[in-house]
Amino acid sequence: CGEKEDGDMQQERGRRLLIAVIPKGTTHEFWKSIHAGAVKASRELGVEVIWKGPQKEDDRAQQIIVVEDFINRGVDGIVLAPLDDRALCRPVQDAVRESIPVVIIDSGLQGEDYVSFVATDNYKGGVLAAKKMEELLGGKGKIFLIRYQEGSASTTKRENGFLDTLTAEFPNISLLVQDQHTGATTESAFQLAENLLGRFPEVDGIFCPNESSTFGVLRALQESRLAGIVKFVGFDSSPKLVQALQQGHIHALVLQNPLKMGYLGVKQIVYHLRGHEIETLIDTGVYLATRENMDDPDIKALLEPDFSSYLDR
Amino acid sequence: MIQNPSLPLLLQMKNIRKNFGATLALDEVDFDLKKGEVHALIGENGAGKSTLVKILSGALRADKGKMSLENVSYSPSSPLDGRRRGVSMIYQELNLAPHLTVEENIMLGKELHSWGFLRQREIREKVREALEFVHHPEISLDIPVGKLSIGARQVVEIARALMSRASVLIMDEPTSSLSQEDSDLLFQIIRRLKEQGVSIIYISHFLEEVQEIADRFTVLRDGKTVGSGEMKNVSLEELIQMMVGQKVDEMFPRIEHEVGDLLLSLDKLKGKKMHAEVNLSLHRGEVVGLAGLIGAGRTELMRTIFGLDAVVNGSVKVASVSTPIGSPWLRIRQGMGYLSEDRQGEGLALSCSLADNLTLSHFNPYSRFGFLGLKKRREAIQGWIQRMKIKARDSDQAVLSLSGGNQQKVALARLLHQEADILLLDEPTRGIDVASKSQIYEWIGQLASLGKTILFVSSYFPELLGICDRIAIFHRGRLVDIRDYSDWTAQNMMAAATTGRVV
Amino acid sequence: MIKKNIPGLQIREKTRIQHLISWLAPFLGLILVLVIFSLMPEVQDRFLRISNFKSVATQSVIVALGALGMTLIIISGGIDLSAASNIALSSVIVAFAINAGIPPVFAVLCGVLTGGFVGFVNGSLITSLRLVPFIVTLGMLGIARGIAKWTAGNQKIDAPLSWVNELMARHPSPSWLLMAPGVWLMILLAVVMAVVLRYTVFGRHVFAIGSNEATARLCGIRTNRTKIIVYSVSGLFCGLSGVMQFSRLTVGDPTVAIGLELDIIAAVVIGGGSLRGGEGSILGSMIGVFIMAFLRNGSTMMGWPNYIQEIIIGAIIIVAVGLDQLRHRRE
Amino acid sequence: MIKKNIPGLQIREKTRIQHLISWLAPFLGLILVLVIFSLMPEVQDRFLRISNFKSVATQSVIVALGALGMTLIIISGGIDLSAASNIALSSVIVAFAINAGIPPVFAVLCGVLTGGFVGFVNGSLITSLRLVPFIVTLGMLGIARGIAKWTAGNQKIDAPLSWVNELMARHPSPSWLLMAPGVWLMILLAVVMAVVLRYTVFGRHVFAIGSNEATARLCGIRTNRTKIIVYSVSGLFCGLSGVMQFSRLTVGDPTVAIGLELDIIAAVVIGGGSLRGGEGSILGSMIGVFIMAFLRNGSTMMGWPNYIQEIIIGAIIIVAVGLDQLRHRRE
Ligand SMILES: Nc1ncnc2c1ncn2[C@@H]1O[C@H](COP(=O)(O)OP(=O)(O)OP(=O)(O)O)[C@@H](O)[C@H]1O
Ligand SMILES: Nc1ncnc2c1ncn2[C@@H]1O[C@H](COP(=O)(O)OP(=O)(O)OP(=O)(O)O)[C@@H](O)[C@H]1O
Ligand SMILES: [Mg+2]
Ligand SMILES: [Mg+2]
Repeated sequence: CGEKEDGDMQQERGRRLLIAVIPKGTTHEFWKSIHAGAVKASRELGVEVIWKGPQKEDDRAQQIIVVEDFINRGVDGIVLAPLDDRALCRPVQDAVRESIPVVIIDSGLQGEDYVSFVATDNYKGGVLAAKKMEELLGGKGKIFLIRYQEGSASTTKRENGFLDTLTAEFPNISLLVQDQHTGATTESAFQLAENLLGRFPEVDGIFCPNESSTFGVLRALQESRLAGIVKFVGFDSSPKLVQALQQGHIHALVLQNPLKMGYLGVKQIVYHLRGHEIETLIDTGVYLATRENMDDPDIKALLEPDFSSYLDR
Repeated sequence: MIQNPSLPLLLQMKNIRKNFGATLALDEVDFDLKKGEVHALIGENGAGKSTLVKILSGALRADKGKMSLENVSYSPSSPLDGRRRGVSMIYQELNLAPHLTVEENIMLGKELHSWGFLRQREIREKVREALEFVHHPEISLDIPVGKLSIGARQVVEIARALMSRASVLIMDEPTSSLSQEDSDLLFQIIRRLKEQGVSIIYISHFLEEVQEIADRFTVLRDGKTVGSGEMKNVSLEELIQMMVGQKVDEMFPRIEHEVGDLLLSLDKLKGKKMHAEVNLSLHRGEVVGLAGLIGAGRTELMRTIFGLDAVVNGSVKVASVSTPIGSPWLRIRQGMGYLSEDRQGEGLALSCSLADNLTLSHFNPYSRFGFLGLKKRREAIQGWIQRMKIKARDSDQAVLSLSGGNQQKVALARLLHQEADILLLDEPTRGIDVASKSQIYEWIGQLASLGKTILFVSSYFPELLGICDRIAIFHRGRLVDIRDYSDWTAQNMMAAATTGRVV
Repeated sequence: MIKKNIPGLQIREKTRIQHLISWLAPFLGLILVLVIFSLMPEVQDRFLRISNFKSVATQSVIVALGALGMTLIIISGGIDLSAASNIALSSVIVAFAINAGIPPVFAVLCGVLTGGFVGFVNGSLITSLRLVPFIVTLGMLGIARGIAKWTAGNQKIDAPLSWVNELMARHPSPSWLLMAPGVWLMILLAVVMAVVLRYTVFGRHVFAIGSNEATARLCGIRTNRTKIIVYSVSGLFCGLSGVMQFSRLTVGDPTVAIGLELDIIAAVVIGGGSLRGGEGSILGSMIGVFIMAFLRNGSTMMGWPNYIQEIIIGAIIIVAVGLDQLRHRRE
Repeated sequence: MIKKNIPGLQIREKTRIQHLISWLAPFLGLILVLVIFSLMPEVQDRFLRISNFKSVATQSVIVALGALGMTLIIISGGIDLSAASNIALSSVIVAFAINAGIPPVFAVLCGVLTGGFVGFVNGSLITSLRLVPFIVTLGMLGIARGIAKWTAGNQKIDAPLSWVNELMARHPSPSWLLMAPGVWLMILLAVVMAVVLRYTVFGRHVFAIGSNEATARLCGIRTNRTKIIVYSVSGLFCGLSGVMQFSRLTVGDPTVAIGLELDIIAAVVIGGGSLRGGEGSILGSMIGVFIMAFLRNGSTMMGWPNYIQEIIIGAIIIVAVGLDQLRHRRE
């Protein structure tokens, strides 16, 4: 079927396609980029996007409610970053039952009710970080693995990737701390790291699995005057993290490509709605940014994605 | 009165001792009660009467001492335990759940039920009977108790106590807010109960009442028993002597005072909750009494004057200045002061200290730029504590832990401390002992002679007749008549209050 | 005829319209919310559909069950900050039990009883140590959440699907049910609790304790026993709520319902419950639950950004309760 | 000598040891926590270091400032659920202002005043609509948080470093300060507030209102005005706390301090504040803040997994307050 027929259909209904994009939260830099990507796609494809996360960040139950509410609103398609690979299955089934197709981004979902999956390989991100850590430490040292929140799937994968690589390949690197969770806010990460550094000032390296924990730990390192001394590998980017990378306070950042993820997510669903064949699995890749390569145009685009033209701020 | 010295002993309390922290409230007190007698327990404020009977009812536990009931040892662990042994009590501080209705309060703890479900119809029937028994069938069963006047609450409380078939019934100042008529009704009930073999412990500061109703008495002073015996063998003076340790010269000392200019005038005043307009003018150096039955609307008038209730109609003029909106803040600045009849609910900040409560309306003497001179204040308070004979550990003691009468004294002292020109006193002598009462009457006279105006609400006619210059009678929210005190007698006051007509 | 005796209590007879108004009055806030969204052109047709009402009902079950117990506690003058943690713990226990091969019926029972047990411990600590409920349940908030995470090994527990997961299905399997079994259970329990509060001795005692605990004790009510029962019953409701949470999520998630205690308490307070005790009603609390649920539902449907939603919900809570207050003052 | 005048009041004099004990008594819970961790072989040397105390002090500033205001509110018989949102809002405003090129001094002022304004609105709504504080501040919790996210565009606001960020530096720049300026400010303000509560007319009025609002009104206290002041002052404290939060994070983060209101309220209640009003003290609240801070600090140092931490912290809160209760009962 062709574009033309599509246009007819739209005219028939008298409105543009309405796509709901449901992230896990709305306040991290990462989701902002996804949002920008989604808006970019919506402009190119001439559809309308509603951007709406669960009201409490990272709350599975609330995300289910959001999906249900959009089913009731009767949107044409849903792009979802599921907070849980299992819990979101039923709402997605419900959507499919009401003929609303779903594209999954960022984290996986069990079952086959979705039409496409666009994501980063989080486990690989963790592996990448572990390898970089080993390189930074020269093969041996004592490190912290600081975890994000209990039950957060994508960060747990990163943590696991990191941990598995470490234990399997680098026996000389020992973990001083590996089951401390920062909780959701920067301040709680900050305090946690401060208290840990108070106990183990001898630490050689730290890995954090997401942006808020990376920033909180960075602040603690700066306050304890250990920034730059302790090898620090973080995840995701934000202006402050980029600045720290430049100053040498952070030694490496594992990056994803959220802009692309958001863009492809919307594009996939629209293509599907318009009757195109689409790929069922797309990996948007993970990258490693260091002080050395941070000015490469590719990396720079990931570190400081320019989405001013898509979003108001 | 019929008396039988050979009545069997029902209850014995021996060497009862009770400490509240550092305060020794009861010190080796003995007390006994015969079957079918009315036993008066009397003593000054803070003597330990309430504490003693609370131990008996199970509300408090003694630190030391033995009790036996019907020759079986008795040590109730809770009020429920006490009630199971047949001891029931009317507490001095009204014990009602304000959100619950009259019916719910009366049946509280003794609800009739089948498998936990209330037998509504029977309950209502019983409650109605109970209210009729205390001659107040007009009290609605479904009104939350918090909305009733204090007098009506006391009636509810009495009705509740009478519901339980007790063998020992304790009444801690049951008539403190009741009118003469209601007190008389209560006495009839007491007599009937006595005939049925119920023993009654009766606490009151109205000694005439006590003499009329009691068979025997026990006097407490400073936590010790100082005397007991047959009521018919003692005179009023002897009783007072025992209680106070000294003689009280005159109950109602009249101090000469002159009536001056007009100070407060109410012009067709009607408040939000009042039922009729009131016209009244008060002059400097005048003591005006307000009499009436329960719910006659005296309290509502006072509240309206003081700005606690909104004015719907008419005006309040202080020194011929009329202010559109009255608020307590404004009234206090106009030199008015108000003593609430509901000392626990409204009159006192119970968890605050005695000193705070006493000075709350008038910090000026001790404050400079908003800072309090605590030392200066403490000294001043000590003066008040002595003058009012408030029995307290020190000025930082929480009012909560004072005896009922002493709390009342604190509330009253606040008004005196405030140095108001117009004193609105709602049942000021409620729960205050004889000696202090006569002291208070004297002060009122003195204040009047200094040119202050006093509006005095009371349900106790003798004190109104004793100290007022003019007395107004209220009936169902309406001011029936106001006359010089010499034109009133207890009889025609009662008639006017009950019928609304002056004879 | 009795009323005539009292001068002060002339009760005006209400006209029929006034009757209707006073009957509708508690629903004022809810009606306001419904009207607001029905007037929004973007969603009006969708918002007022039965299917939407069904999903709001399903979404409300968890908070509503919590609020039933919380109403009891708040009327008795207490508070339960551990409710949300208790829900999470119970949901984890159910998942754990099912995973361990226990038949679903017993797993559900385990979950409910876990909730009840937590409530019982709350009640016992409050009465025996004479601590304020705020502190005990604040402590329990951490303890229950910690145990939940511990049991679940810091992860969610995947459990095989069973009929338990049908309890909260938006499309129930015998389709004549129309709504999820959980919704029916919620309605049933709300009615039961309303009856208990109004027509039983226990209900009266709960009100009496909240209104004036000293009086209740002096009147021979076993306040401690009653309070322990109140907290235990409330715990059972949390347990059941946890079962529903598990049913909905199909996994046992120890991090679920964080901060939900505030929502639950808010629902009760919006519905007229007083944190000073002695006041509150089941109907009111349920209305409170639905006010909040419809607010969330409507704003999500509108696609408002979360911050706008937060602002609007905050404002409407104040307005709804404010209106209710005005009405009360008039009366 | 005055005591002797009162017959019948035999008062036992305290011995010197009893005096010492009763002076130390409020610190019991805190001492307990400190002793527990000092006995742990893994951390005892690190735990008792001055540098560790310094970082705990710095970590506590934010909660402590919030608790100063909250103490006032709780004594007056109210509650402020919007405190944490207010902190977040103020911190965002400071960052926003600095970013907009406003000199840091004025930016800080903006932040503090924003907090004060939110408090003022709370107070005005509570007094004018006669709504319960719980509802008004619950609404404000959402409103302030929403505005914070809005202002920040749902992101952290990066602001250039300035002296503001030195306020909470653990190694303050004139090194003779020893502790972060923020810590000194907190101590100073705590003393000021303690004096205000004890030695001023305003303080007495606040206690009276909390103990019995009707009495306060009857004694000519303008309760509404006083309450508005109470909420405004408390708002100013939240504003200052927000400034400190910004100083610590170096960014304005609208999602910071979520759920912190419970910590703040808990600190006040642990310190003897009563949610029924009329009771509470600054010293107590500060002790409450430090009990919680040392608990967190100690358990993190021990390397306990979070769930164990949560359980232990929960249990110790109950035990600490329980001990305090026992002491009171003995007296
Ligand atoms: N809860 C308490 N805590 C501390 N002291 C108390 C407490 N209750 C009573 N007291 C003290 O015990 C003493 C006796 O009080 P009690 O109430 O028995 O006096 P009373 O004889 O009933 O006086 P009144 O005639 O004023 O009612 C008083 O000094 C009082 O201050
Ligand atoms: N029997 C009753 N049933 C219901 N309400 C009553 C009853 N008696 C009084 N009230 C309430 O009390 C109000 C009048 O009480 P108010 O306190 O002004 O009277 P009072 O003369 O001070 O009598 P009291 O001696 O009871 O204090 C009435 O308007 C009514 O609301
Ligand atoms: Mg007494
Ligand atoms: Mg009266």
